[in-house]
Amino acid sequence: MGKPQHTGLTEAIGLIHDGDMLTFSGFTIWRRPMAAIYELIRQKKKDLHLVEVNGGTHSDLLIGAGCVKVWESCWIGHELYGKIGANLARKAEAGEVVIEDYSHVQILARMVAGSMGLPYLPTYASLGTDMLNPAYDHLGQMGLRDGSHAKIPKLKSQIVDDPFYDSQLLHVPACNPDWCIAHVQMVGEEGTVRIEGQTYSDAEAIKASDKVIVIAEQVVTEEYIRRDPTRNLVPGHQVHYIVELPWAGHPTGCYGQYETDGEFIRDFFNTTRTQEGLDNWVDEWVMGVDDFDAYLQKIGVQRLKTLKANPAFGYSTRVKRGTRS
Amino acid sequence: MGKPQHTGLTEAIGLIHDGDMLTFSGFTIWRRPMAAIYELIRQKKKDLHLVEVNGGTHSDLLIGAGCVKVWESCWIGHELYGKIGANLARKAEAGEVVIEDYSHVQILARMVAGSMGLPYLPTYASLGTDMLNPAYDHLGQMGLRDGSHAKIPKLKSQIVDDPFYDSQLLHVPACNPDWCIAHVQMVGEEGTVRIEGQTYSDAEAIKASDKVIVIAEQVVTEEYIRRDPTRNLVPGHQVHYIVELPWAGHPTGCYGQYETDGEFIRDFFNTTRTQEGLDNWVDEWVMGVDDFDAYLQKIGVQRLKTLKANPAFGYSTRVKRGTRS
Amino acid sequence: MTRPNYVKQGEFKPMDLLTVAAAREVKDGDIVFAGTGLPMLAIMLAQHNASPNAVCIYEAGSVDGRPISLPTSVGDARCSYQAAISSGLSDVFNQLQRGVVDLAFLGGAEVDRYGNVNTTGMGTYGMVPEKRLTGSGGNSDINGLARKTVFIMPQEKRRFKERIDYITSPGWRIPKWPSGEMVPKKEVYNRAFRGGPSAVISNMGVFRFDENGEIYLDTYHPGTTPEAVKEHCSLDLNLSRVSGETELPTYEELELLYNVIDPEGIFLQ
Amino acid sequence: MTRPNYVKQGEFKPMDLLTVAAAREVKDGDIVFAGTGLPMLAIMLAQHNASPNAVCIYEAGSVDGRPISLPTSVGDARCSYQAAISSGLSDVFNQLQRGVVDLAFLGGAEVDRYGNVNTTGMGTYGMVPEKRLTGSGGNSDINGLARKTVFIMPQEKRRFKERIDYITSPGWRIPKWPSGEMVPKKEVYNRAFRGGPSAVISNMGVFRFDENGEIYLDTYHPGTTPEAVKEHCSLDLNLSRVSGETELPTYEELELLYNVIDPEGIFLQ
Repeated sequence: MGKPQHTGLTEAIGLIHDGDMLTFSGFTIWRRPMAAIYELIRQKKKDLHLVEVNGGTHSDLLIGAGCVKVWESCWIGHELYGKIGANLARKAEAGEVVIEDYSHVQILARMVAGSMGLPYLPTYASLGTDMLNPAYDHLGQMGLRDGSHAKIPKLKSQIVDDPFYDSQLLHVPACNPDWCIAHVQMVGEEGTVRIEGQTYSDAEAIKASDKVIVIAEQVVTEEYIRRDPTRNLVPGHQVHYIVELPWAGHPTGCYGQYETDGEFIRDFFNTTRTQEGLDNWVDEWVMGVDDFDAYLQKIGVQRLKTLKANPAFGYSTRVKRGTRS
Repeated sequence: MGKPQHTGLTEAIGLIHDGDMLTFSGFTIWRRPMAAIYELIRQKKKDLHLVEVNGGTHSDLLIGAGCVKVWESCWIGHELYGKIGANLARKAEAGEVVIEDYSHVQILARMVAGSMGLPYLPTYASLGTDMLNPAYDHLGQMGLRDGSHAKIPKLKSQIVDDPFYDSQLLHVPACNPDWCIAHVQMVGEEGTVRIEGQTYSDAEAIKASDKVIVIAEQVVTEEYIRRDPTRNLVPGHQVHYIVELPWAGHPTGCYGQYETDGEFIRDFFNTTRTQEGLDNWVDEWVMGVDDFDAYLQKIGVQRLKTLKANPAFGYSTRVKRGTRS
Repeated sequence: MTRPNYVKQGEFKPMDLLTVAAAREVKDGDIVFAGTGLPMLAIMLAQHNASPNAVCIYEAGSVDGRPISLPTSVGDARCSYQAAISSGLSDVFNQLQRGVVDLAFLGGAEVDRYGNVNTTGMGTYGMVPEKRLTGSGGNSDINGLARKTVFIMPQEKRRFKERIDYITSPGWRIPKWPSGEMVPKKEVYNRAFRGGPSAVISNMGVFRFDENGEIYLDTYHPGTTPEAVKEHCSLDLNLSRVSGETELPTYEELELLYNVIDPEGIFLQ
Repeated sequence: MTRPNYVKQGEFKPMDLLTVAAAREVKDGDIVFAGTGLPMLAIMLAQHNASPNAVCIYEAGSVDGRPISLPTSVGDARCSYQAAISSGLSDVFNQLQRGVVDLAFLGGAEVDRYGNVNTTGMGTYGMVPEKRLTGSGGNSDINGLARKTVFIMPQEKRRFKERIDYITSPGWRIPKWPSGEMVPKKEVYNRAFRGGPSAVISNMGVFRFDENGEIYLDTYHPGTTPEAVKEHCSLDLNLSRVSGETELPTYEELELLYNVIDPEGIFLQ
């Protein structure tokens, strides 16, 4: 294997094909690769198959913009700033996007299995729920579980007996996406990845995926990032493309770098509940700007200053969050 | 659950019963809870059942001293300082200790499954080897796999079919030892554990075990250890007893604290290849000293000074290791 | 010990009572797994009050954080402040499955007689759902594997139902797949069975579950009646075990909630 | 490019040639999983010489360390120096099983015609073994799941056998359990099959495996003959593919080994 390649966002996203299976870094509205989402929309990708440990603003937007055919996950929403993923709901209710439901632990176990090179993982999580109802095996109903799709397992899940300690539990199939697009705080020149704060399910998403695009706030020397190797998460041989792009998680938050832009997300949620609203939003914030730099310019320096994290805490102390502050 | 209890080594080891299943921190000749091994011998424990990801000087000594009935693991030796575990070999060849062989990944997977609350884990590791030969299922041959022993699974392992991606692989049973005895660099007053350098399989060993004794070079305030929670490995609610005992890993090494005492281990290896030699060694270094403080006094300050790690590197720069240095 | 200094009717909002009632479910030393929102306020109130040794786990990967600024969600940078551990989902979910969690605080859109909860979809579900909600998140996992679970939900007729539209989170009687036969939870969870829903707290009362795993009203909040609570359920609510009125919040508790835990007014407006 | 400056007969020890031959198996950019001892010297020599972009993984949990002081074992504190990652066994073994490892360097006590290796016990094995060795360690896992494996072993008649006493580490034909029938490795490893033993390097020669997975002598070290090598095997060694003498070490390689990699004389005495 070679070293990862340093490239630009447009070029990296240009490598992704219609129909590819994608996963992402982050958790709900934290450390999502938003600049990559904008670029996927700008490049008019189609029929993407998302498998993610949980959804958020990034996937709701990508789905709303018509780039996605299948979404396998457990949750979508904007936390405090929007209680459901309204774009996914609208597209699913219109039959334009298919949802395959797993629980949080189940979909995580799928990614863990993928990252470990296993075909499945056992779990006791969410037994006795409708996630296991055969009537809701939607990929099966679409005829996609016939073994002819390399990335789609032949069963959604399976109840099995444990002969070692006499129990019964669930197997969920591994997932190995074509691509993981990860937004991180820091990457070394040779690809060593460091993530600060909570690491969510990023190690698993990166290691499960066949190709990995790391978008970093900062590219640093390897000598620097290796001074404390216990703080690093992924070695360079599990990374394929490196893009340096500060603020590329906006409007989601990035520990130690910037706060979630709650006001921006709330506005997105409120104005994109209809397809027309979503189309207008995309026209303004994605197609209406040339690239991510132009987007940041449109956001404006003042807003970025407010969001910037205080190093003592890892979050911003300047942002107004509640009704009384 | 309550907070972990601060106690002395004698009291902590006094809680362990004959026949209990034990596992340990560390890797071969690194960060082994040696003071606890000496105390187990001093307290004349019998019929212990060891399940460990790998063995080393600590388990070879404990086995030689007659405390162990079953050893489930993958490897034993003293690295550069003694090429086999001569005490285990002698005891096994005499039919006094039973070995149950797994490969490194298999025995690790057993501990991982235990730490995850699962009854087993799949793996592709070491398929097609004599570790899976039914003739070498020694616990089965002893009649211990009849389901009446809570800690002993009904099968040593099982080959299974994968229906998701059409493959075939192995299931190995979880392991949940009664006790993990872990030697670490630092623990907070409320039990938050930090391990520096390589963490080996310590997180898994600790989390798989029902009760955990943490022996630390240093007990520090929780406020201090929590300034950087990304560097901590185990929370206090997974720890039950805390013993502060500097140098308690000697003669094994402890990253950032002290070097492996290779000369001491080589001497142990050379002088304990016979039972008489082992008995004499135990008389001198275990029974012949009142406690670990007396042992350290016998080792002497000069030797400890030489072994002490240089903070720039995490290891000692004063120790003579080779034939030319 | 001095007598609790209870607030009077009209001096608190429904949300305050709900949060305080939830906090009182925490025993000192409990390992608590909490979701975003009111569950966060409840565990933090318990820690600031009667249960200082309770430990809080958030599913994004923090353990026992001691935030000085209220997180808006479990992925928030604030969760790591003075935490014992800041890691990821695998670490905390493995602890859950290993059996360390005593109590979970969760929310839901619908609940049935056996404490099954729906957060996935309303109406007909399937390839083309009638009305899609957020999905399970960790609700079903945490509820399934903790010793006790407390659900916090608004009291509405359409939410307390005999039969919910989708079983997202497992109650005391659940489908055993692949057949789907409804059986006691213990039969499905076997070796990993540790308990189940312990209470549902709404803005009108506190519900618990009997030896058959069936819901009943335990206490009704001051200002309402058991009959009024029953009218806000479409399930046939058992009122035979009502033990009295829900204990009011104290001035100290409201002080903690409004001035210490959520001074910015993020969840408490 | 200048012609390599080879040392002359008598100017090197058997161990030097063995280490140099092993190092030459590394392609630049290979992800290499190495055990303690000679394997460490071989991968470090490759990195200092023709394969500066090779990455070394040690099973105790370090990735791509750049030690300035030679580790005595893979658990050594020195392994973490300027490493990309210092973690634990789970992390690196998961990478192995995921398929990132191109090449493994391992040792062994016995090897058979198909590259099966024994590190567990000599003589009769069972409840009471005749002669117990160290056990598998990660040898069997790493060998089973890497694309290519190079074994480094002393050349002795009792070590190169038709049938070894215990199959610790899987070669090209291995038992398919539970029946134990000997079949090609691919049938057992199926989806995780990536290759197998690629070479055995002893102090007398370099052995490789043919399309049937059977061992043959590729090169013999200067100073010996194919026939002499065959006499040091108790298996019927195939000499029909001998390609010539093993390439000698260069002065530069010995300089690196003795003055840069192991100046203390830990493994090279």
